[in-house]
Amino acid sequence: MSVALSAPPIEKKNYLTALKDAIRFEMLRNPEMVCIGEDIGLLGGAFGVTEGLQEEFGPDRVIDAPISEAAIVGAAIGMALRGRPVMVEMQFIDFISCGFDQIVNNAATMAYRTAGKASVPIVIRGPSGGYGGGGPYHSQQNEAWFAHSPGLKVVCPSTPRDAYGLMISSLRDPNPVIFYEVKDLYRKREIEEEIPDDTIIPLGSASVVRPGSDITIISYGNPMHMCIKVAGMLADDGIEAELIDLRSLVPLDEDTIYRSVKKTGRVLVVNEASRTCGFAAEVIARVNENCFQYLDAPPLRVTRADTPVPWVQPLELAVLPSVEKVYEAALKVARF
Amino acid sequence: MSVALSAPPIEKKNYLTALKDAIRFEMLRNPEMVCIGEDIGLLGGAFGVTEGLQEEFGPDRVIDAPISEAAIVGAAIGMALRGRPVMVEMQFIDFISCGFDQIVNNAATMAYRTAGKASVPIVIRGPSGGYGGGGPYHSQQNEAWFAHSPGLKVVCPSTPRDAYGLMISSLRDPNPVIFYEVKDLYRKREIEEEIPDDTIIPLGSASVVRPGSDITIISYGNPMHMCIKVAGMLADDGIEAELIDLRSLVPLDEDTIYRSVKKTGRVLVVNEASRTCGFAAEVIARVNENCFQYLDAPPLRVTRADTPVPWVQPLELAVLPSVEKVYEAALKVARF
Amino acid sequence: MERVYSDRQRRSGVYERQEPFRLKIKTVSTPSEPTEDHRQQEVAAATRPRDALTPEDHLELLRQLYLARYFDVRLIKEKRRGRLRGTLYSSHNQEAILVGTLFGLKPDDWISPIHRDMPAFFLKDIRGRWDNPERKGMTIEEVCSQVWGKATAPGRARDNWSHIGDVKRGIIPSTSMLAGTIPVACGVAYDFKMKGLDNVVLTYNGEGSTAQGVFHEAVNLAAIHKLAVIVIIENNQWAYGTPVHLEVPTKDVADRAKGYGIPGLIADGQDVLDVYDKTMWAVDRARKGLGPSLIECKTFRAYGHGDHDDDRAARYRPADEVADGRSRDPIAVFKRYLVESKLLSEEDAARYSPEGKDAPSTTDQDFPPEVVNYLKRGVEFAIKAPLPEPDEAFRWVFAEGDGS
Amino acid sequence: MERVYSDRQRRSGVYERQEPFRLKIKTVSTPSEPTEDHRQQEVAAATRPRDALTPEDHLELLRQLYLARYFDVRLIKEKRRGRLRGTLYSSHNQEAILVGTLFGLKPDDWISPIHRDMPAFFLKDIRGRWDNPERKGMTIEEVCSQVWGKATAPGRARDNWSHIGDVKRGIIPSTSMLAGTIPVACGVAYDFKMKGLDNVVLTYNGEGSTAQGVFHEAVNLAAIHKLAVIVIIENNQWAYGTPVHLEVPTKDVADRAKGYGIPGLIADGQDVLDVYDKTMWAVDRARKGLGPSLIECKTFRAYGHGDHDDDRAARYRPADEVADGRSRDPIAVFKRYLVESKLLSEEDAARYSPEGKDAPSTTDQDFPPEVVNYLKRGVEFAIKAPLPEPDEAFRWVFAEGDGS
Ligand SMILES: Cc1ncc(C[n+]2csc(CCOP(=O)(O)OP(=O)(O)O)c2C)c(N)n1
Ligand SMILES: Cc1ncc(C[n+]2csc(CCOP(=O)(O)OP(=O)(O)O)c2C)c(N)n1
Ligand SMILES: [Mg+2]
Ligand SMILES: [Mg+2]
Repeated sequence: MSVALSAPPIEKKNYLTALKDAIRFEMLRNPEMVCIGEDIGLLGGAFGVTEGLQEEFGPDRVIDAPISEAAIVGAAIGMALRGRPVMVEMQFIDFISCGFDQIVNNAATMAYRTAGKASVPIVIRGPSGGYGGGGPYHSQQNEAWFAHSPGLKVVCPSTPRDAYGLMISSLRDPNPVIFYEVKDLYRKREIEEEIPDDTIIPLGSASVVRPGSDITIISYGNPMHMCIKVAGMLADDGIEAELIDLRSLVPLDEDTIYRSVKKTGRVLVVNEASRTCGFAAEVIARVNENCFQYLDAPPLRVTRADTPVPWVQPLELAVLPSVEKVYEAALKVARF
Repeated sequence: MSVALSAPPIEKKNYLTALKDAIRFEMLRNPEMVCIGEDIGLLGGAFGVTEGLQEEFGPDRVIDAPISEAAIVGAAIGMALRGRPVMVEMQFIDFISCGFDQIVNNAATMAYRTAGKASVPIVIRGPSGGYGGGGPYHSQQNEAWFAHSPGLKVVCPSTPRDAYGLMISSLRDPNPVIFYEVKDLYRKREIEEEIPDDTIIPLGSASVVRPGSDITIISYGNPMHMCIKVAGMLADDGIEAELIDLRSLVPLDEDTIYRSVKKTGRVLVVNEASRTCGFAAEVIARVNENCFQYLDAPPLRVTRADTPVPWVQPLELAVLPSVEKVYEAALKVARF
Repeated sequence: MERVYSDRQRRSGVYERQEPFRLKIKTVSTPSEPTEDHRQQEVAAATRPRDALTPEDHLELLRQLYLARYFDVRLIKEKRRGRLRGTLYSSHNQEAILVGTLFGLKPDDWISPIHRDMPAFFLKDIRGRWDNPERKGMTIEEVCSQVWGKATAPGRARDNWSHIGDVKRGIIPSTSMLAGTIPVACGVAYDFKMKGLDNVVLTYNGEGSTAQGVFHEAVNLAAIHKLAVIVIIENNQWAYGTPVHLEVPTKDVADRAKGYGIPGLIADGQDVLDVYDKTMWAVDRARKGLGPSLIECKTFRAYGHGDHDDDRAARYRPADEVADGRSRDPIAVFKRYLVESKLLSEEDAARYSPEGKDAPSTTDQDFPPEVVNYLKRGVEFAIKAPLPEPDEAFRWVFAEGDGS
Repeated sequence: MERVYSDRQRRSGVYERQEPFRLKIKTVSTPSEPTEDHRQQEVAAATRPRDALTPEDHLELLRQLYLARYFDVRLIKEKRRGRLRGTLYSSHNQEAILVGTLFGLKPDDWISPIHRDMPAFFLKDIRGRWDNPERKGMTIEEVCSQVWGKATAPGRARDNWSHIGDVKRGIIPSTSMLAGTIPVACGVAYDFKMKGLDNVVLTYNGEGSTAQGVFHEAVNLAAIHKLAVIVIIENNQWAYGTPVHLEVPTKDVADRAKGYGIPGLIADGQDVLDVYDKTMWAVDRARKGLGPSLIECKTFRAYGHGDHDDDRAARYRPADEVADGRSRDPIAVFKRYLVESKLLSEEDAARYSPEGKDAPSTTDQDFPPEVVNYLKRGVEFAIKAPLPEPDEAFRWVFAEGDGS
């Protein structure tokens, strides 16, 4: 009873609310900040990430843009050149392809072309990933395009707290950040958590989700949660997996990766993007360059197959990573 | 003297002429084929690859398109749906970013979306690569974006003969092919060679340019020629390098790679694209998955740094692969 | 400045500067009450295309309106009962655009519908031959299979809703990316031109999609080469949660045409015959090789953007605007016309009346039996049809066979 | 249909449907001989902006034309002597567009020039203060450093030719991708609007670049939000090897404006005062918050697309077209005007005469000493300046400092 009388506990937030609150926190903190995107104002965003922002900050700072991804990114660059941080929403990250040139050739290279005299503090964020029956154009996880484009930072959180803390850091970063939100996690109850308003997670810091000595499992985004389940299954087999959530791909927290691999000698990389030239390949290449002598087994990867993401469930699940596929691959690495 | 009276030898062709002749050969062979691009007709192309084609085949089959990369690719898809093979020229491959969505989301997925009932036989080709002082927008080697996009084939020849034979195969392929031409090699005299008109090189076949037993050096495009020089330097050091020219990245000739690596136990991958998520990482990941037990040294890569390609020579050469960088890395792998 | 040509230019015909087409038709703001300009256009087109329609044609038009509406309400009900996966983008209140634009096409003409146009897939080439297996449109079984996500769908359910097509029957398979099929239509029309065919391609897009860069690139290309592409714009006043004036700076979307020197017509999207007239005027012009036209069909989105948006749409759109926008049901408008022109008796007109009714409150009795049975066949087929096998997911990333 | 608003809409001003701007200015085909419409426009703008220019202003305009021309011929010579790396895109015969559009701007207005506009970088805010270190334009030393590829260039020679900028002095750093800076200009102008500033942004593009999708997206966005963006189109009749009528379907590029309901003006690109009048009319309108305008400046490309193209251009462009296109040298046109209006004596007019001469055949004697010396200073500085250090290549991939 007396407990009930003490300060009320901070209520738990889901992944979507965490993002919304982080954006709102920055909009309040920095009156220069602007949000622009399709249907983000009057509607509040297709998924509601910007719900209420236009009513609170007005239509000038929360812009309902025409269906023009290239102009939206370009305009954000212009506002950024005038010193404004800009949050750009892609209704689905899949549509980023329509603003591609402005991102990889204009925003990404601004600092480089001007020898650091200009920079583009914009965050391009949007719902990404499969498992929802979205089909080829509402399920993409195309972060490798941007990880391969120098000058862009790339982020993908797997928990509400990380989503909040990384969004704060991204919105304060002077560089363009491509922010991948896992829409499948937007409203997942199981992962809701308390998030202090002052939570900040610097870009380039991975988190060790679970310590272990036998195998290092590296992942980010939605598959991270499969890896957690798999770690439990492996423990039952007497295999202690160390789980690393990269959280940001560019910059990459190499120390955390190498420290772990040098300890376990075994690596499995799991991500949702299609396989060829995906980020899993990059992690494996760097592990080879830095930890080769420590490897007791071939670093393997579990990824989406090299196909688009098909619509109907039996097909979609066939090409995407699953607990079974991750478990099987982990055993292969651990028992090699 | 009498020799002079015998049949005249086939004259040697440079890389650019080989491409021109292959395109012309297919235009003659297949009256349905069409070419479209900016300034490819009246001008004959910025580099002259289509020189004379419009005069020979007329403005309907060799189309001077407006500066609209997205519409150019989209129109090519439409013609392809009507059964026409289409050659699309990007004036510089760098500008492919402006037609990106039509390529990765429309052309690439057509066969998949229609369960094989439709396909898009188009070849999107253009001059790529650095070493010419082209700066950030006239020096790109961005093939990894497309290797990461399921449904596209990706090709990059390093010799006139390969350029000819791969162009023939690409123009006959029912799938969209992104064809990277090394503009730095267009007119290189040293590599001119005789090319029989019936030369065909299937996609997905790598070539072993030099057999060797001590280290496998895998490359494609312009750096291939550095690797050849380096192989000579290594031979002087008593190191026999096996050189593999991938020629096509998708599909990839894995057998040739693995057979060699299992023999040498040492791998160096060299390419011109920026490092992170470049194709070199993919090769290293696959080598790990398939030849781990055979590796005596960490597979390393020499790539462009993760920067745009700067303009002035001292800067440009600083970020691009060089004979020195390749030699140094090769020694590291060989002497590991 | 008078232009002179080099031999090289002269040899290649295209370099002769073509005198730009002079826009003869002015556009009008409210198609419901035709203005002076509006009639001018109809005069311009010697006789109105509708004048050539037989009484039976008129009844067929009505039948097709019933079919499109029935398809929509049936799917809305199925979805609300949780029987369908995926989002449903209702074409409710916009059916006259689909029926009116498709009615006069030849079997070998091409179309490219978007999410809002699901009925277009079976309405293509259905005129007078609903059950003819030879017709160049999708069967009701195929379309229902797509909606239910079965292996019998045209793309074996690899993408959802309207992302299907069929090159054999002249339907461009589209992606989600808005306006992305207009350049593809240009390529198809370019092939027609090279082959000397007089076929046309109709592309469908919402008003919001005209803000896309590729819309401009494609219409510009079509205008330059006078391609037989008819750009149908379904202006239903809303692009998801964004009103038209935040997508288009001019009062009429048809004004976009002026930037390309092509005809920009406005049709009353609630009046199937006005849509038919404007479309056939543009189609006829395109068949003659005179190039593309843009037709703005003014209409109103009855429900949310997709069924997931129904509740929110009720909040971001004022009730009176919605009531106003739905006040001229295309079935009612056409029935009134048929009765007034003595093509339908008051009694027959009253027999089937789904018009003005909200989807859930309509029953099978509101539709002619031939319409109900036609769809029932499709639905039953789809429900019985199998799901694709998981292994299929790995096939057809590349076309099979080497094509040479 | 009359529009009603939800509280939510009413609260946020932007949803009030803005009555679209009605185009008052008709466009004309040949600016060389002004037509009725053309004069109408000038009348429309109560008094002509040029009327406010002083005699000294006129001589300054001439001086700037000399400077732009001298810069061009000097570079052409340097390039032919093999002293420069990279491609040179000559602005020869198009100088009146740069001088005329920039002359009336305020220091804090922004611009975004393209490859054809190299002189714009030093002409910005040069009026009457060529040597003022405070001016909001690049110094001749900086621009020459860029041409020579030295560490003293604005971007330390990381990209070539016109791919430079300076946010402190209102010059958008541009990429190679044509029309790609127009949306950036929209963002800059949007910031002006939010801050209540009356500054404008001038974007420069060739006629061919208006075929790019992003051109449409950006102009559409500017028109919707009435942003102070002036879209200058330098119609020099050719886009590399492609004639204008294969890029633009209408007779005048200015017609593109009609698709957005914004003014589409045509200026005689050879007449610096006509360019000035049309620009200031549009700038004044934009400063008042009335939104963007498009100005087509009709001109002709004197040489090849780039210097590498000179020989081929001579083949793909008929000689008489070139002769015709170069027949009205902007320096000659303006001199004639100055003499006729007694602002310059016949004698002074004759003193420096580069007009009509081909770059190689001009000498320093064809230009006023202050012009020759101004550029000489820049060239000497650039030649002496150091190359950037190789290690720099790895810096600034990301902005340094965390910005928070
Ligand atoms: C390039 C692109 N951007 C965004 C979207 C997401 N989206 C799907 S439909 C839609 C609104 C379309 O409005 P409109 O064109 O008017 O067609 P309507 O739905 O009103 O029929 C949006 C923004 C998309 N499909 N493609
Ligand atoms: C998106 C894009 N596509 C192609 C090019 C290659 N390119 C550079 S300049 C040019 C011609 C431009 O013509 P125009 O816009 O008329 O300008 P001008 O050179 O005539 O001044 C082309 C095709 C480019 N820079 N960007
Ligand atoms: Mg709409
Ligand atoms: Mg031009």
